[in-house]
Amino acid sequence: MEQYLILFKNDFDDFVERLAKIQKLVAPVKRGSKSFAFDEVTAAEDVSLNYIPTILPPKKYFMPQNETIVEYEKKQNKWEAILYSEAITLFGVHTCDLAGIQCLNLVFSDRPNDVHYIIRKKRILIIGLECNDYCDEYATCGLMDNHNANGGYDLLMTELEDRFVIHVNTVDGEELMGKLAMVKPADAESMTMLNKMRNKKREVFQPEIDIERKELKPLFEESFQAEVWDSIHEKCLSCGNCTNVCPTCYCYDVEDEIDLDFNKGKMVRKWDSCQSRPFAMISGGENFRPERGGRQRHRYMRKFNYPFEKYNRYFCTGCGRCSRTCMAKINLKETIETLIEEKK
Amino acid sequence: MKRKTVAFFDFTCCEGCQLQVANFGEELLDILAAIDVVMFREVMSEKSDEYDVAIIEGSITTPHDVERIKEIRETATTVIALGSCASIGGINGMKNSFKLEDVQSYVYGEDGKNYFETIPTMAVHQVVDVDYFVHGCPIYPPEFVKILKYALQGLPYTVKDEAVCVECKLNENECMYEKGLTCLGPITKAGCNSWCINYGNICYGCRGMVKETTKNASIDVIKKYDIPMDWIMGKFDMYNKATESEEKK
Amino acid sequence: MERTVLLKSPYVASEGRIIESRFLTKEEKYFKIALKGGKLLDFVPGQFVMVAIPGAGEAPISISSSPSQVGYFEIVVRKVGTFTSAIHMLEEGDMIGIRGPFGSGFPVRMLEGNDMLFIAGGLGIIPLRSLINYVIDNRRDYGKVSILLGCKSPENLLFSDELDEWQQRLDVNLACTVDRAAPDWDGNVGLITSLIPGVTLDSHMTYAIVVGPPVMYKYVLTELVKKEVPESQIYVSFERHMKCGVGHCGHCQMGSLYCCKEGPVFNYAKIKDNIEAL
Amino acid sequence: MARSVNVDVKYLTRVEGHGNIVVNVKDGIVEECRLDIVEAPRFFEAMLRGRSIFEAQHITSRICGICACGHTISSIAAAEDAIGFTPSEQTTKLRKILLYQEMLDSHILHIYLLVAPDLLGVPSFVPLIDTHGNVVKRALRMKKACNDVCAVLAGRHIHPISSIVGGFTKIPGEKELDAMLDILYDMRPDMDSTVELIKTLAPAIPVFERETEYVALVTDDDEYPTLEGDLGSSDGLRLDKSEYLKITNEFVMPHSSAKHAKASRKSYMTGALARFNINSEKLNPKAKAVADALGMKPPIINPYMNTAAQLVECMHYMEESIAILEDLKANGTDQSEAITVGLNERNDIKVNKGLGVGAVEVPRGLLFHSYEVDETGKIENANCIIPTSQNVNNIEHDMSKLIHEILDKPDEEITLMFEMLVRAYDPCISCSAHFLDVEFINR
Ligand SMILES: Cc1cc2nc3c(=O)[nH]c(=O)nc-3n(C[C@H](O)[C@H](O)[C@H](O)COP(=O)(O)OP(=O)(O)OC[C@H]3O[C@@H](n4cnc5c(N)ncnc54)[C@H](O)[C@@H]3O)c2cc1C
Ligand code: SF4
Ligand code: SF4
Ligand code: SF4
Repeated sequence: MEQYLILFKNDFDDFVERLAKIQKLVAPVKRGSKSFAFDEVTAAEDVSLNYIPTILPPKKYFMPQNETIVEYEKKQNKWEAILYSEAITLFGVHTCDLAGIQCLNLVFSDRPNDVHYIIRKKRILIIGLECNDYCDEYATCGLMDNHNANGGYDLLMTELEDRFVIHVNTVDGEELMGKLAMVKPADAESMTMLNKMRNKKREVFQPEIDIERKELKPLFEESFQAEVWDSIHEKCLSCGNCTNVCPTCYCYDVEDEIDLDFNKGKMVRKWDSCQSRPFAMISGGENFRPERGGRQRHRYMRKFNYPFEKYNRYFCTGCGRCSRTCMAKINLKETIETLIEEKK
Repeated sequence: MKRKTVAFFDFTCCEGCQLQVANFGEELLDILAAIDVVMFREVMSEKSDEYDVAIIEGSITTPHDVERIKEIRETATTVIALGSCASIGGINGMKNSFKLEDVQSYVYGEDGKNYFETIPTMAVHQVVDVDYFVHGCPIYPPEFVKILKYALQGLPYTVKDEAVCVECKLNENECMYEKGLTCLGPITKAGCNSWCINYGNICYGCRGMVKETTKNASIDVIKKYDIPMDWIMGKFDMYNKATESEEKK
Repeated sequence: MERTVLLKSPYVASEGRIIESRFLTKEEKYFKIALKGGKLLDFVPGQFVMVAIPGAGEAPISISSSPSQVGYFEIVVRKVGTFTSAIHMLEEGDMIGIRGPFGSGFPVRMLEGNDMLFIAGGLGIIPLRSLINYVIDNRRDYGKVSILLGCKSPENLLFSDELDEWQQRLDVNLACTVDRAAPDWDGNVGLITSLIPGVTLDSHMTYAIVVGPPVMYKYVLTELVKKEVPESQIYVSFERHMKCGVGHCGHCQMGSLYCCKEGPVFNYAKIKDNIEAL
Repeated sequence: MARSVNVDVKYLTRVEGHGNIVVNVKDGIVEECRLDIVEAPRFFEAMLRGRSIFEAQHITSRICGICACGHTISSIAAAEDAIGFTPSEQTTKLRKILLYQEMLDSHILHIYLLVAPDLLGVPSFVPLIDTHGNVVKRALRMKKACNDVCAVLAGRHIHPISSIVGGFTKIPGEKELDAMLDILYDMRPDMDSTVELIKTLAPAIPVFERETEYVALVTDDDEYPTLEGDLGSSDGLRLDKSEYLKITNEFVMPHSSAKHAKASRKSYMTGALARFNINSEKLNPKAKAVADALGMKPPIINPYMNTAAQLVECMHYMEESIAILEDLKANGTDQSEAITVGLNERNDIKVNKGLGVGAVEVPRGLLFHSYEVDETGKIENANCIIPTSQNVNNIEHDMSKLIHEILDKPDEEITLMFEMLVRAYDPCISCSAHFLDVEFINR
């Protein structure tokens, strides 16, 4: 049965403290002068409720940057697939990042499914945090329809004046709220406030680019030869920041790490970037994406074209991280706008 | 596996990279169990003219260095360039931006050049073949151990051709460009785990540049800042002057 | 952090033992491998395995033997880097990890009853050999069999004994060419494309299977189209950078296709419009 | 007895950098007695010209891996003096910790890995792994501890990352302070064992005396001076640091890529023994206790005792680091002081034209850096004078006296005595291969 709860802001400190006692609690915290990151917290004062997308998306908890997947013993010729995981409550996930996690779920459930990912995911409880307004000018969540949550959470909190309304989406979420023993069912007043806020959101969030969402796929499909890739080629530094910060980029490398005794060792999965030069290089020396422009095109295709073919879903959540992080100022919005221009 | 005999040699450098090795703490004993160190002048008096693996620290800056490195190459089956000075010329390469007589007389007076021979700074591979490169000023200990393991197994190892930014992002540092500062992370080879940025400083490019030349794009980015152009160029040259011509190839 | 052993992970390797090994050329080494406990590697020609060596990593390697050989399978590896150097140091009795088989193989059933034209350039013969031997082992199920082989120079020719055997069979046509001639070479000199015009074929009945280095495809495919072989009757097999073998790591992507999963064998008609494929 | 001796030690081992000892005695007459510095010259001062003053620290740290923090701090002191910047109190405290840890680290390395093998009669610490496993492990552990403190504070000991002109790019918070304190508390028992060990080895320290001048920083307060102070000597000299050239009086000797120095006499000594001789009453009480236990009273004129003075200092720097850290912990650190300057793109630091000098005590003695910058912060002239280059001259005078006292000993023993003498100074030869422009002195 659908269930809404309320938490008054006065109780928020207590709420966070209790959450932290149950299991490891992870929430957005301030990092540097203008940036944020998901990190372990124990008290409400550590948490930044008002934050723009974190440097890395929460994917780092689902597929860690460095993840041991196999341990071996050479002399015994023993290979074991290993998972190191822990129970985590992930607090304060924006709606775009909820969508990002949903994309990863699709990929790693694709056969043969990646049990490492799937089991780890099961141990993470997700508490979403609804965005009432834009983070900044880089976001395109309106266009991608991710300013509202479309599932993907156990609990979703919406901040309203003096309180939070909490939507309980799963039994796990319900259980957690039970354990806290401090939230009450939402009253009619709270629900009215929630609806009012959602109505207002409808005005605030509009497609940031003048294109219909369903037109994005054909736009990119036909853009292989577009000139915009050439101008991006000139600007791009190939640093790989855009892919590492993207909530839906999941490419990885697997490295072998043997101990100094040359017997025990492990295979470690590490994030990799299609923007790095050797990414698509093969043994004869051929590089299938030697040009930075081509590599950027590939990145865009993997957001707006290929996954749509495969999963009927765009893999851009509109979080704006790629544009925010790019020191060469390659901007997703501008790229799409230029493509629209070019097509005319 | 038979333990390989290993000798350390230093050329023109600060000896910090050898010291990084000496600084491993008790882990040094694990390393010493895997190899047989026959020469390590900084901490040992033993000497040997026979060794399988020669670990070379420092750049080649005198005619005598050239002779010595050639002899070492002939004896060793494996040569490892340790640290920026050896692997890319490093800090010593800044000298190459000046006329040799000028630096000699500036430091040692007009007669300087008569006492102290010097030639343009070279990385080790610019004189003899090098099998493994351990970049960094100083070397990043985990990377050294990693490469050593490949060397001891007799397997080739290529430093991944990607930028320090990659590691910097994975460590979730706030970007220097976000703070209004310039940083050489985007064009510098990764492998140090973005050491400097993790500690709040910028990347100085000590590991050499990634293969793909994006220096121009990078100058475009940096030009927006209010700093003299020759300082921008100086940034690139601090470590990479000696090997800059290779980058053009 | 809790440590869990995952039995069903796609990353667990089976134990393989090298039961025979030898250098075919200076750069290529051959290995015959048996899985522990006589386990069967259930594969079709064109598939590949991920081979693991502790300390050196993992690499995708084509299965070169025919599935009609039982009790073992064969691979041939060229030394190009870390993993490939490590495997070159291994010998009879050494153990390696094997994952797979992975990828789509050649549609052997569908090919039955048709004429076969095999075209292999360079290392392309390694995976193709699996299918050729399969076809020869089941010779009566197939029509005419022609094999065109090309490589850099005579020293690079792989499986020369086997080539001789094929050559001597009446029911197989074999033609060979090298890019650079040695003085004692009495065969063809020239690119592999130069052999195609000389082949007589019934284009409706013929399935062409092309495997070779990336540069080769464009030219060979043009020649085949000239010979009026229908695009849907041409199969190709590609090499791409691969790390997982199971369609997740992203390295082998060509357009929207994952070479390791949807490939490495592709029907030409289906991928000819994929800009990143050819 | 007229005898001939020919000592020719090529590439003296267990010292930093390349040096050769040449002693040539013919029929009882000393013809040659030299320490040659054969390290390739590196020309740092020349390379600094034209660069931003904000790069000076990063570059000059690379003069020497073993004294990287010392160079860093002296370079920063000179740069800040030149551009007219005054560091905060917190910054000064943090810099002291860095400096103390480097002294400690370097002394430990010297005592255990470089000198102890001589006292135990083995060629290096490697054979000691089997015979004195615990001692070697302790040495490595203590060294690592110092490194770890530097790593927490500044990212690493060799070429520290976060210590820059203007302050620190990262300020230790409570967690980091605790981490450093824990490491140092854990080090205390190891330090006590070290003192015990040296007490047993002390009788093996050669007895040889020669009077000379000792030079170190001096102050009027009661802190053992390292980071700030005037230049003082046992002959009564006292000068402001800006007058450092009057003390160093460098001159070029053709046999060495190091320049030589002399103050009031033919030569002087700087380093742990000099500091002890001049400032011993300012030592931490625990360090004084170590000196007492070794029976050390200033002035000590046996250069071999430099190693003992280093041990006394080890205790001092460890305890003083702990004291500063405890103080920072009690009062909390100000994170807002963290500053990243880069090339001063944001003009965070105001730059004035000027000439600045940094005079800092580092493991081997006084280290001078000096820069002249224009109003944009561009380095116009640079100069660095390294302790070893100040000591080389003194070493040679020691050698000349020593040779006469041991002429009747066998060649191997003479060689060993010389090697031990040079090693006692803990010469940092890679440092000493960079010297100033004579022109610049006289200007
Ligand atoms: C489906 C498939 C079948 C293959 N079959 C064979 C075979 O039968 N025999 C054979 O000798 N080789 C085969 N290869 C190529 C082989 O996988 C590579 O040579 C090997 O991975 C290189 O590993 P390395 O560690 O030696 O090289 P590295 O030291 O890692 O690098 C050397 C070069 O190889 C490239 N490379 C690295 N990893 C891969 C990878 N996973 N896939 C492709 N290129 C890579 C690098 O970009 C670089 O150019 C096949 C490749 C694929 C994709
Ligand atoms: S492509 Fe950019 S905006 Fe879209 S999800 Fe990735 S990082 Fe966010
Ligand atoms: S701080 Fe430097 S290394 Fe890090 S992302 Fe920014 S540019 Fe790259
Ligand atoms: S961050 Fe840059 S300067 Fe620092 S260690 Fe890494 S490559 Fe060198």
